[in-house]
Amino acid sequence: GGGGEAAKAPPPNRIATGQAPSYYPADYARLMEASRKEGGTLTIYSNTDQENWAPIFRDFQKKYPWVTKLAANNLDSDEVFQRVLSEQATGSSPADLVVSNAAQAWADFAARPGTLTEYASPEKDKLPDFGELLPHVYAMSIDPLSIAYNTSLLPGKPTGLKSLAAILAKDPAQYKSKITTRDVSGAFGFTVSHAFAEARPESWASLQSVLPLARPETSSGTQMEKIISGEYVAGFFVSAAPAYPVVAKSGGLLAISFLDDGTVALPRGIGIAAGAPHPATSKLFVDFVLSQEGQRAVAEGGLTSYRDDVPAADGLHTYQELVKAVGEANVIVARYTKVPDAEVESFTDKWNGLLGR
Amino acid sequence: MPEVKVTHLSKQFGDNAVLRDISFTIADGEFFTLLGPSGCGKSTTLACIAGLERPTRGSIAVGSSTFVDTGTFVPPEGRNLGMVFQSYALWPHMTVARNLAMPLKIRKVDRREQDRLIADALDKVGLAGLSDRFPHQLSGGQQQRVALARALVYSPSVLLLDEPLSNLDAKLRDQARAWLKRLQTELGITTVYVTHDQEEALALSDRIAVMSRGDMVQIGTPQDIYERPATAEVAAFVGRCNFLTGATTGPREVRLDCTGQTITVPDTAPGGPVTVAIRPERLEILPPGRAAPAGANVLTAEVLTSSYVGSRHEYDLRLGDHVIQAETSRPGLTGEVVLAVEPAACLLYPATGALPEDAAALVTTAQ
Amino acid sequence: MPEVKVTHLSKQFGDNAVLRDISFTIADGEFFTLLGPSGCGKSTTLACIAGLERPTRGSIAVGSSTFVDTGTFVPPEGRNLGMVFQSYALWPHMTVARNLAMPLKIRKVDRREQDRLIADALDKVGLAGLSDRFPHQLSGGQQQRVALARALVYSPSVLLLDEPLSNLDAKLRDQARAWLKRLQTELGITTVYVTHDQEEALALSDRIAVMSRGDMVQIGTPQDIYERPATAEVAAFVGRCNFLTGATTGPREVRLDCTGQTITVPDTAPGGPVTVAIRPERLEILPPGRAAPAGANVLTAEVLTSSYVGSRHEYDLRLGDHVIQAETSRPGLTGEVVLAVEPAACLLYPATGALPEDAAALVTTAQ
Amino acid sequence: MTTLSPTRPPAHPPPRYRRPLGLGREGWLQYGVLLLLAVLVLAPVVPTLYQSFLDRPLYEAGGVLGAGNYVRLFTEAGFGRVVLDTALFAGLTTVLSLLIAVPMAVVVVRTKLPGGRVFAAAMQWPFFISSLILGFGWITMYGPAGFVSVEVRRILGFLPWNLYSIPGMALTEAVALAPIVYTFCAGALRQSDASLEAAAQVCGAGPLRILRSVILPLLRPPVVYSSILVASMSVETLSVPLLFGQPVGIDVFSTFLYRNGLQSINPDYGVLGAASAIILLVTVSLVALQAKLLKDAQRFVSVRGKATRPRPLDLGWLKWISVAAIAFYVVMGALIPIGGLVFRSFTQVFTPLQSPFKTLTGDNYERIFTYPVYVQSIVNSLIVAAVGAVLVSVLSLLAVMVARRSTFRFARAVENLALAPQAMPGIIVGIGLFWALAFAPFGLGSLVQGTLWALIIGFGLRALPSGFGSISPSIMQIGRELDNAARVSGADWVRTFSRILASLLRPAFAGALILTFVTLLKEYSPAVFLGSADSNIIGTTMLELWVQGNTGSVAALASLQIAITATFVGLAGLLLKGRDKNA
Ligand SMILES: Nc1ncnc2c1ncn2[C@@H]1O[C@H](COP(=O)(O)OP(=O)(O)OP(=O)(O)O)[C@@H](O)[C@H]1O
Ligand SMILES: Nc1ncnc2c1ncn2[C@@H]1O[C@H](COP(=O)(O)OP(=O)(O)OP(=O)(O)O)[C@@H](O)[C@H]1O
Ligand SMILES: [Fe+3]
Ligand SMILES: [Mg+2]
Ligand SMILES: [Mg+2]
Repeated sequence: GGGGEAAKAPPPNRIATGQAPSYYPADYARLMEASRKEGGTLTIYSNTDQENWAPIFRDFQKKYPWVTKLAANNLDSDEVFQRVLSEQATGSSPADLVVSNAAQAWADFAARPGTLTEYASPEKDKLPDFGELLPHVYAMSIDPLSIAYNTSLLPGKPTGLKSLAAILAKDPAQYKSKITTRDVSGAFGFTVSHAFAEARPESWASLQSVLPLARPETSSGTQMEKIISGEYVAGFFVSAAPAYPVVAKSGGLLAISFLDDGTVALPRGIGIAAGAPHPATSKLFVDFVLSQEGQRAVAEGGLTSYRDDVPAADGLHTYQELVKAVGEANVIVARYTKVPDAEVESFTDKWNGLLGR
Repeated sequence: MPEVKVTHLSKQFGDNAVLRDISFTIADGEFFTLLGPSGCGKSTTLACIAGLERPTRGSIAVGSSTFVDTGTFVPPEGRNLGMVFQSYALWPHMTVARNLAMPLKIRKVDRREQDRLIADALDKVGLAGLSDRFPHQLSGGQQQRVALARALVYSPSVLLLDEPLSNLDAKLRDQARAWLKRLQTELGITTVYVTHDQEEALALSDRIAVMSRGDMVQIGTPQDIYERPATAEVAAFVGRCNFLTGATTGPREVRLDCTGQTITVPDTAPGGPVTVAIRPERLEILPPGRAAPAGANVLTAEVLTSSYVGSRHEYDLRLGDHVIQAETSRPGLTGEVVLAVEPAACLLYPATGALPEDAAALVTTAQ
Repeated sequence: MPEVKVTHLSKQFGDNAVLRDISFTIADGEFFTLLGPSGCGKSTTLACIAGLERPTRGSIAVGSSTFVDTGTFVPPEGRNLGMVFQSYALWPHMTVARNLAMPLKIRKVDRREQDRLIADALDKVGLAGLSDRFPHQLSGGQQQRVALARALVYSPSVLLLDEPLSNLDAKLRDQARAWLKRLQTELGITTVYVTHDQEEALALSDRIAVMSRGDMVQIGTPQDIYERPATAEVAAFVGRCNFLTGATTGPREVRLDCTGQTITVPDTAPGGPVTVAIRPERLEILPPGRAAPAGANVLTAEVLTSSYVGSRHEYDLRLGDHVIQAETSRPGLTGEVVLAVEPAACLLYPATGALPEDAAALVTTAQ
Repeated sequence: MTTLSPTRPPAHPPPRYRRPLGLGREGWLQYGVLLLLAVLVLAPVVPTLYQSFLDRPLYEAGGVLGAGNYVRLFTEAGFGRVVLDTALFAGLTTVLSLLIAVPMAVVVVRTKLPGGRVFAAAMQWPFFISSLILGFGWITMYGPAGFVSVEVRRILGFLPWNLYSIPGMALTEAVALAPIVYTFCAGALRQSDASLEAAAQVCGAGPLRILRSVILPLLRPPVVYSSILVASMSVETLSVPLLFGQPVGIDVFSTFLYRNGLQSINPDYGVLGAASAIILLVTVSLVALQAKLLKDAQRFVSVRGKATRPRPLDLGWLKWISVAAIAFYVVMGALIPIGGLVFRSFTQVFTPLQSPFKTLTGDNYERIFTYPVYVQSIVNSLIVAAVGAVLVSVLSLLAVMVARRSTFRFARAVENLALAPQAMPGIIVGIGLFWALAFAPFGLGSLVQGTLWALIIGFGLRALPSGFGSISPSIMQIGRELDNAARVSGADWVRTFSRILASLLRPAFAGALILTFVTLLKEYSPAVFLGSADSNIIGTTMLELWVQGNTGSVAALASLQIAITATFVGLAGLLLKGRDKNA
């Protein structure tokens, strides 16, 4: 579990300025040269927070000092793609990179012809097999979802969905509308809930007792704020990444735990848009993010890194940490495949039916 | 009908003394007018009587009931007065009948009686057929009469009118004035009337109080006010008047500044500079060759312009460096004319800046 | 100074025909007045001349330049006219001098010349010292004169005045009227004047056009209009008038409805119902015991109310079931009086609904 | 003396104005304004309508026109509920804001009230705060676990209200919108003839009867006007329904659009377009209805004759109840939630479960000021508000001039166009403009798309009706004869405007600047679509921080926005007052 740790600053990330790792192809310097000519600008369409980006940008700029202007917006997960598609359809798009954790939308986007620049990263071989999510789409981070709870209101420490159900079962009336989950009408909520239910069909039993007590929210932030305030006592499928700092600040009021009966981990995909105005710099960025240095920065920004050579430390969260907590078998990495519409509908109907809406 | 007694009435708005220690008594059934230039405090006086303003000092009593005194203040709704406003203040969302019904409803008059009273009042003002119209469907004159009907329908003890005719156009105003006078005479209701139109005041009133900057300058009958104005200011305000400055040169003798000529005046003037006021209609333009009546002052002037006002001709004349006005029924005079004026028609006042700046400028702009 | 020629002028607002085929010519230097009740189209006519409204049909020419004709429309800024508005329309954010400078600046008159013209114009209206004041620092009368100066400063070809005196209070209006007349005579500028005040129109004008609901009812000199009104409506609008209905009973004989008495009239009346109009000042109230002049009609009436208007007394009299008015200098009449009126003073019109509803109601409410 | 001799031509002939292509200067200007407005207004509407009939997203080639989207929209499960909930929400909001604002306007303007001026000012406060912020504040205080709720539950044993319900949403929204109703009613009350009341008083009516029989009936026009305005604003408002309704599954039009457009697994653009078109239709018909009702209501207006000085009624003991009611509204509706928000911005965690003083901190502000993007968003908001306010005010001024002071053939069209955005929900302006820019000719779109200019255009369009509305009454107060006088003395339309009206309208222009600045500063809904990495503004940053769970920083940003607004309004007020004295 990641609860209750102090927000100590991790040691500074060491960056080898201007140097490609040894295993990169020989002509990598040419790529750098091309990037230098592009003027040092990079535009990212993402659904990722500024705080997550900050150390990544800092270190990327340290590595390639000519990159002076890095901008990433923070759109809704699907909007990232709609934007790019609209812009590409009507001419040029300013987007270089596309970063999102919307699995469905990624699958749909990547399936369209001429939306992505093909790029085989030299880091590909150093990554686990889920490192390349779709052709030319890489995982930037793998973010687990947790159960968050109010320590002063929930008697006991839920270790998984089953354990949560057990705690609630003691007094269901008292917990009516006091539990929160993610809204499955939204892309994020659907992907994680669907991945969970698909991988653990037996968990419907627990869901059947928990969901009727729950209310859906559309963001982890809202979920945590309301858990802290006491409006909810607990929530499941709360993103761990934004939860870590809140847990640290809450003075023990908020705690999170990974689900020992299946923790969904959602990868965040990164790809280079077709017709990117700065293709060389984009490639440098993708490689950097996947490299050891970059993954270290990803972890520092609060997302979860997944390279073995990035050690967990104070304030740095890794995939390995999750594996250690619940066991390899209980980690469910969500897949980037498109779920057919009928399936989407039947699933959300079932889920929302249990929620009573 | 009771009499209205106002004593030592004062009203201040902040530092601004709008009424200064005013006292007057209005007799039962009298038509009493407050006359004065804009801003002199007429409406404020009326509002104090109505109870819409609370006087700073003084007392107001109608008949045996005291409305205002130290420690007493009856609110307007407790005074049973009738009031007509310059803008008529008809409630635009109610029909004429409902406008009139409102004060009766408040007094809990029963339904039948209400209808009778409303019909009566509308009849009195000659609008019997219009009870279902809305105010915006009436002409100005009709609205004004509805306002009057509404003020009369509950038989108030006193009727207060604040420039009720000033929104009517000239023609209608003349007629409405005569009609109002007849109605008031007929009803015999004690009436306080506010106007800044001196003609209206003279024509309507039993007595007039001329106000100026919060004071009452003169109270008297129309004749008093017109023929024996207490000050040059009153003379200037009520009716037209020619003002000639001069200096006392002997008993009953004044030398005019404009021509240097000496004229005879009715009283012995105070020493020093004086103003002689003469009404245009008292200046007689002598036909050529006819001698002036014995004892009359004779002035020689030059015709500047003439104007025809239907029933008579008015002439602007140059007398020395002054422009004076005279009236006569004779048309087409030009060049030099001889004027005669009885000493009795020469009103004498100490020379003060009696004339408003504007009027003074217009009078002396003879080029 | 050019003459102003308006031919077949019509103006519609939507379906509402505000002016119907109006034609008139104003001579060089003439003081021409448009007179009529509110809403009859006076301001619209003036606005058409000024170019502020675009006529629906008709032409307007001043001197040799045609302002409006089929296919031609000169905008106001191209007409070089001077105009004074009822509310003066001084630009409140500019001093008097800058108000006057504006039209000169637009005409690119050079600086020196500007100063001279402004000083000249202010001098003419007697406000030489006030050029640095703002409009709100001036009295109403002064503002009105500044407005006039502004309209004159660039030597316009025609001066248009839209009720320029109606915002002044009664007292000042009288004086300003005389002053305006003097100024216009002196400058000799062709002037179109709009007013609904008949007294003003009579006093100022060389010729008057009486308008009614978009038509010109009569154009003539003040004497024409007052003494020989073309219709009963004109008689009612210009000056006071008593209207008596009757029926023709023989040549030059009319039997009055109110008393049944027969009176002599100047002309042979058309058969059927007629209206006899008599000005109050032509009704002579005979002193008791004195006989009427030979040939005069004699009427017997009863005094209802009297009012004193300073220079004379006005009486409301009941004649049968009618209320009529008469003027005299004798005060205090009551009871029955005998009236004499020359046949020549009885104006004769076919009986139509000549009187506005309002006025009619006021005249017949004798109870 | 200048001689005016008959034969000579005028000494100073009037100037000649050039007329390029036979059209005077004013013609060019007037057509220019018309064209600009038409482009601005139609830009978001046309793509929206087009999309609503297209069977696939606009950006995909080969679309086929048809009514399929509408069919799908109406057959979609739950759409009936959305319509019903929207109607309930809008209706209730309107009723509540009338109930709050009308009595207050009457009491503040027409009666002797201790501290009346303060209350008059306080009634306006909620207007300066975006309903997003107010919504946050309300949740903190009155939500199921809000500070006030917890306290009330502790005392009573239960909570007598439920904020997450349609009445709860409506009440919050009503508090935010009541100032609009108040402003209209107070304005009407100040103008109306005070002698109507004096007449009733003299007739014997007491204060209550005067209120009931005279004052309230006469308020019908402003009530109609403002309630339709409030209704159409609550149909399109996003923040409160999103914050309150989402968790309990209450969907209204705007959240329906938001969820299906931005958050859905598979956005259906056709249905989105159809729903937008329907909202447009509803709001447009509301505005049209208002115009019609107001036209008939003219006869209720009775401002005539010499203006009488108002005499405030004395309510007696009732005045203390009124004072209490107003104070309650201001304190409970705005001050406490906002105070809570400001307090929240200085704490780590804010929960009734733990004393907030334990976790006092400046971190929330520090976070905002350490990330350049957040600082940038504040700067961006200021830029958008400042530049937008100037542009919108200038355009409003021109539009008012053309609509109200010209003989321009399409003057009415100009007015209607300027007021049309009133009926265009922010999200639709956002989506529509986004599409419009994407399809703009000559690559104009890509120049603007994603920059602050896109926001300025979108926000500005939404603020245009306020700008127009705040200038046009002032121009009505300036007598037409002032321009006529200038015309007759030789100035053409353009010069009359620049020399005379422009100076006279300066105070109104300043007022419009303030109003549009505040409106632009608190606007955010079009930015949800029009913003980009470089053009974040306070509102979008706030939503972003909220989603991340940085509620403390949301509160900090909100507090900053309130502080900026207060400072600006205060300064502007002082400046204006100072200038008035000089004039
Ligand atoms: N509520 C008030 N506060 C301050 N000053 C006031 C108030 N009411 C009246 N005044 C001032 O008192 C003076 C007298 O006002 P009042 O209305 O009585 O004048 P008036 O004689 O009726 O004038 P008018 O003919 O213009 O109606 C004016 O100078 C006015 O400005
Ligand atoms: N812009 C307009 N649209 C529609 N009707 C108008 C317009 N201007 C004037 N009218 C109508 O035209 C008629 C004549 O108006 P005008 O202003 O010429 O009257 P007036 O004789 O000057 O009256 P007043 O003495 O009241 O100034 C009125 O009935 C008026 O309602
Ligand atoms: Fe008169
Ligand atoms: Mg008054
Ligand atoms: Mg007019």
